[in-house]
Amino acid sequence: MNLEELKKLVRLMNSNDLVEVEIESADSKVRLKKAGANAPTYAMSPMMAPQAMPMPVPQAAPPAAAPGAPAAKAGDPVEGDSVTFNSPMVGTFYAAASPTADPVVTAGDKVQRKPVLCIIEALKVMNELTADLHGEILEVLVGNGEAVEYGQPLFTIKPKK
Amino acid sequence: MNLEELKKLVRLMNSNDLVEVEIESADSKVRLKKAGANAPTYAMSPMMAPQAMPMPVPQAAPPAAAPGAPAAKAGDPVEGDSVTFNSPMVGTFYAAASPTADPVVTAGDKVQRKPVLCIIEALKVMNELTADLHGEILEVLVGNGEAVEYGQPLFTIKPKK
Amino acid sequence: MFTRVLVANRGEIALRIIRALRELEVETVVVYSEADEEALYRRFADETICIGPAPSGKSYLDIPRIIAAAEVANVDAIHPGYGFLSENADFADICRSCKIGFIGPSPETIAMVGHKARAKELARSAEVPVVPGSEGLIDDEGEARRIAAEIGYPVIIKASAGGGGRGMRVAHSELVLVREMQAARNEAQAAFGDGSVYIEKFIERPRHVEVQIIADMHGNVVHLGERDCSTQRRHQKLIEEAPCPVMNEELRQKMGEAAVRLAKAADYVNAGTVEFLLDIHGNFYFMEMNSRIQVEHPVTEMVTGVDLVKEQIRVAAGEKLSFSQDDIVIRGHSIECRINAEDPAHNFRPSPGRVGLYVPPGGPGVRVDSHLFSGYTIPPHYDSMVGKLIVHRATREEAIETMQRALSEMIIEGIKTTIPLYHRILRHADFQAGEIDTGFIDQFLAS
Amino acid sequence: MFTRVLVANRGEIALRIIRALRELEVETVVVYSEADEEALYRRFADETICIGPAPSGKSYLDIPRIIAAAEVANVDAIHPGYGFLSENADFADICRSCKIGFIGPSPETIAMVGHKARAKELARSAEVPVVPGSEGLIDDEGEARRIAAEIGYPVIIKASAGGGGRGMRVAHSELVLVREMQAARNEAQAAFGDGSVYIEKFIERPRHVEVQIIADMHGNVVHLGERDCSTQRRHQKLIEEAPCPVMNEELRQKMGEAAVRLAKAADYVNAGTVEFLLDIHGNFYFMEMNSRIQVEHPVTEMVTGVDLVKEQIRVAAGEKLSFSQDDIVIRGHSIECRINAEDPAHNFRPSPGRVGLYVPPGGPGVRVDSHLFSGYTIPPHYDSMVGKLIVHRATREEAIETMQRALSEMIIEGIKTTIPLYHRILRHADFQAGEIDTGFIDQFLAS
Repeated sequence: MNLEELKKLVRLMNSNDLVEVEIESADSKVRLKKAGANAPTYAMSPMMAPQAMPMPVPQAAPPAAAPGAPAAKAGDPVEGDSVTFNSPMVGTFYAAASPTADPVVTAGDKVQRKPVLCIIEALKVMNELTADLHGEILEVLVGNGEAVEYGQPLFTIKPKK
Repeated sequence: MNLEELKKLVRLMNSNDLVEVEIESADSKVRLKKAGANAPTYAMSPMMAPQAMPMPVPQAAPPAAAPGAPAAKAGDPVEGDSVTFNSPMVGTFYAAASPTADPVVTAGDKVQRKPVLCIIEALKVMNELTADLHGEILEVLVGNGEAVEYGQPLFTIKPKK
Repeated sequence: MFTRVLVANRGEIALRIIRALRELEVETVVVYSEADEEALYRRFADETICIGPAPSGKSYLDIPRIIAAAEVANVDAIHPGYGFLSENADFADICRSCKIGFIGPSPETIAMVGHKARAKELARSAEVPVVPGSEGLIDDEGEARRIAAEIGYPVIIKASAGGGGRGMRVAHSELVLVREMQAARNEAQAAFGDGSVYIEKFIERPRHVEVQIIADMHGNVVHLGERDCSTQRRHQKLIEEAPCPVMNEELRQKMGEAAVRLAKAADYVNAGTVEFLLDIHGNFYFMEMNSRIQVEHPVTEMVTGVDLVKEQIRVAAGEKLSFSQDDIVIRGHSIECRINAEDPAHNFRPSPGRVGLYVPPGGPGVRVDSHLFSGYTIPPHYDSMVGKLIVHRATREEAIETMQRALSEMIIEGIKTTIPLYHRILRHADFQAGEIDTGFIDQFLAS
Repeated sequence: MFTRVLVANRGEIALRIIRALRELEVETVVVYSEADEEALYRRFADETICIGPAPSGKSYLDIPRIIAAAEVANVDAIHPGYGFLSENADFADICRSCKIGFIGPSPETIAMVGHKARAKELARSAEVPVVPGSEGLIDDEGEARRIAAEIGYPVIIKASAGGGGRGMRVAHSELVLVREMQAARNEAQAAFGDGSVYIEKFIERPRHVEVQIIADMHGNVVHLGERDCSTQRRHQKLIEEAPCPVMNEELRQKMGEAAVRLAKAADYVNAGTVEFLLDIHGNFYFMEMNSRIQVEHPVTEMVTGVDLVKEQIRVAAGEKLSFSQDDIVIRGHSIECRINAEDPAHNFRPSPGRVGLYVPPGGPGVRVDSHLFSGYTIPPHYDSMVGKLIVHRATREEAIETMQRALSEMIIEGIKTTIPLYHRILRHADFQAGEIDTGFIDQFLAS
């Protein structure tokens, strides 16, 4: 790799806020590291680690802190092509319309456009949450009756292509 | 990779705030790391910058901070194959034996084994400093009558092979 | 005492409240927006709840979200801090109807003291001196002329709904009175959707001197001396100190008692501040009352030895004040500099972003209230104040020396701050002599 | 006043002295070893001079190097801090012969109070109570038996040159007296190259209570109350507080006056500390006098409002004390925890190395004296104390609450510290009740 290619690489780092790059091929290997590359890690206290974990792309700030992360609608991409469906409000999560009823959805369900997924109780009001997509429910991430905070992942969903 | 290419690489690092560069190819491997690379750059206060400048040899701490750096004798390697001769004590630097006399050595002088290079006055005592090598004086780094601190580079010398 | 309290604020005041609650051994819940995910003080709370995205309208100012958080967290009281919902009577009222304690005065008191004209009437009724002027609003120009002539020029025209200097105009003669009044009306209409104005005597070279009071639910009201906040830029306080450099014990008594009278007239409970203008002759005039803990409360804490935040939590829980008026003695001199992420060299434009190395000053006489830490990224969505540097020393002179020393060792790499400005102000002869009025900084910056 | 002073020390005390000099507007020169190149406080000095490599024998303890630095920097005084050369009479003498001011007592005073036996004789002559025991050294076993019988068992055998607990043995009966004396002799010989010992009455469950004094060159000597340093591990102080929890005004007067008598007898000038043992009956006995500023001086500063370091610089420059005995009033309660880079879980082994994130606590009642910063590497060559956390509150109870709060928000990533130990100590019923003696911690750790 010559100096010109290196410079291009550095520009790429600068413009994309990358702090470390490593390229290895059959016959060559290049590794670049920015000043303070290790620094931001301490900005993440233990409790932030979860949100900071599953990001395939390196970035300086925890992803959830990125302004305007779409919460109520299809949420943040995670591994593969599935998405998380995040809570749009603080409240209490109910999987079913009533204590006696069955859960609205369970893992494995195929859901159609605008399905009701769950109920969040806030300020004594029951709010039905609908998803703006259709696909397969991979996982229900919250237990019935649990308190949830804003932006907390509730379901992982594999959208239908 | 020759010295010129190395220097270019170092300039690239400086201008882009890089602290670590590693280039490996089939037949060669180059790895450059800045002083305190693992310390966040902000750990370096302005006055430490000089020592923290590009060193082709990887080391964690600024060179002067390396334990037991050989000060009185041949000093730290710098670019190419020359060395710095550092002050073994705090005191006042005199290039000549007396105010009227000529400097003991000047740039360009070839010096033989154990030459006297200068006088450091400390505690009213004149200390003749001799170098444990012979070669060519490339530069005199301190002015006559200046105060010098421990480990401060006084001369750069190109040792005779 | 409360067992669990929710902190409905952010930044340094959220940290300040968490500290008080921890020392009182009360469980702490703090809410935060997505922009404050990184906030270190979340580590010090027993529980943290994300309530919304970065914009405060959808987080710290959103009453339903905060009430919902209080309910899921099952707290028995909310501390609103300053700003945001701290002086929102509706919020205090909703807390009450939800059976959640509000650490502050009653909704009725908040509403009353929050309304300029009503607050002024209240002051008159409590025989607290007010700036001579129109009793209530003015729309008729003839009336304006009559009153202006009566109280004498210069006069100032103020918007009823005003604040931050908007809708304020000074008239130095009858010639310009009507035009300035018109201008004030238009500004007020544009800024607050309310064009109503009133007229007051314009006090020249006044000091901003405010009195800290605190009241419990058992009828006890105590004043804790004054703060001089004359060092302000465009009505935004930069430096506050206690005591006021020109104060004497007799005047302190008079102002303190006036503040207590007003608090009693307003059925005031919890911590509050009565702001006065002090003219060069030692006359003081009521400006307004703030029904919250204030940014500059630390200087009062330093010279009185009273922890105001702990005390306001105790009285909100129904306890009696832990001290009486006689226990309050002013000792030494305290100065606070507000550290803002602004660039004084470029018209104080905000300078958010990532902080590199952060080193707060320390040593004797120094207190730092800040949520900063090395590697923290200051979000662009909120107030630019990122910390407060407070000193407390035996004399004002020594306090200034310590403040200069502390400012010079405070390191905040990566952003611009107001620290360089404070170096210049503290060196200024007028500041060192304590000869400052509310116009000092604006003239200082103009020069 | 001095125009330029050299700080001949490192770490937190170097920073503390620099802070005092800056506030006094005295130019500051600080020396450093290659291991302290990274020290942030170098930024706050007007000039910094590298004097040698890491080992203190070739830097901070090397008199010629420090004098040479003082001469090239052209300073008019040297502040030695504590440790290193601070109690070295030869160094003080060389400073004098080089016409460089030494911020501390005269070489003669340092030598006299530094010699245990001579200091004890001095105390007797000044009618300062001393622990009953042998007047001077003992080598004859018979004499040892006679004295032990006279003062009554248990007795303690101490090395004349001793310190840090080495060369100290307790004998509970005549049976073991000779053996213990022999053991003490051997330890002392090995540790200090001087096997001479003396015998004292062994005080059971004593408190370590020391009195701070300061004297000017004009014959004025003032005591600033006491510090209780009973919380020590193997004679190393961990926690200090002022006032002493069991002190009363009458006893404070008696101890203070005794300390002043001793200082006058020693022609003492500058700041000093007289250490006493206080037994459970309120009897106090002179232990030793320290002729330097002490690590724990801040707790005295907090409760008296006096800046001891500034004051000792002023008196060294020939100024009169800025206060008299009547001006000294003890207000509130102050506690200091020494933050050491040691692992309490592994027998306090040193834990130097690179600090990641460092966040000192702040807010009301909290003072931090530390040279730490995020990204700093603690060199392995020196003392393990990396900072002091000090609190000052209205009562001891509140001070303990604030200290617990402050400890819980102090973040020092990357190394082990004594913070977890302090959490445990402050929760301990005996500590909270103030019922501690010099054996408290060792028993506490054993249990």
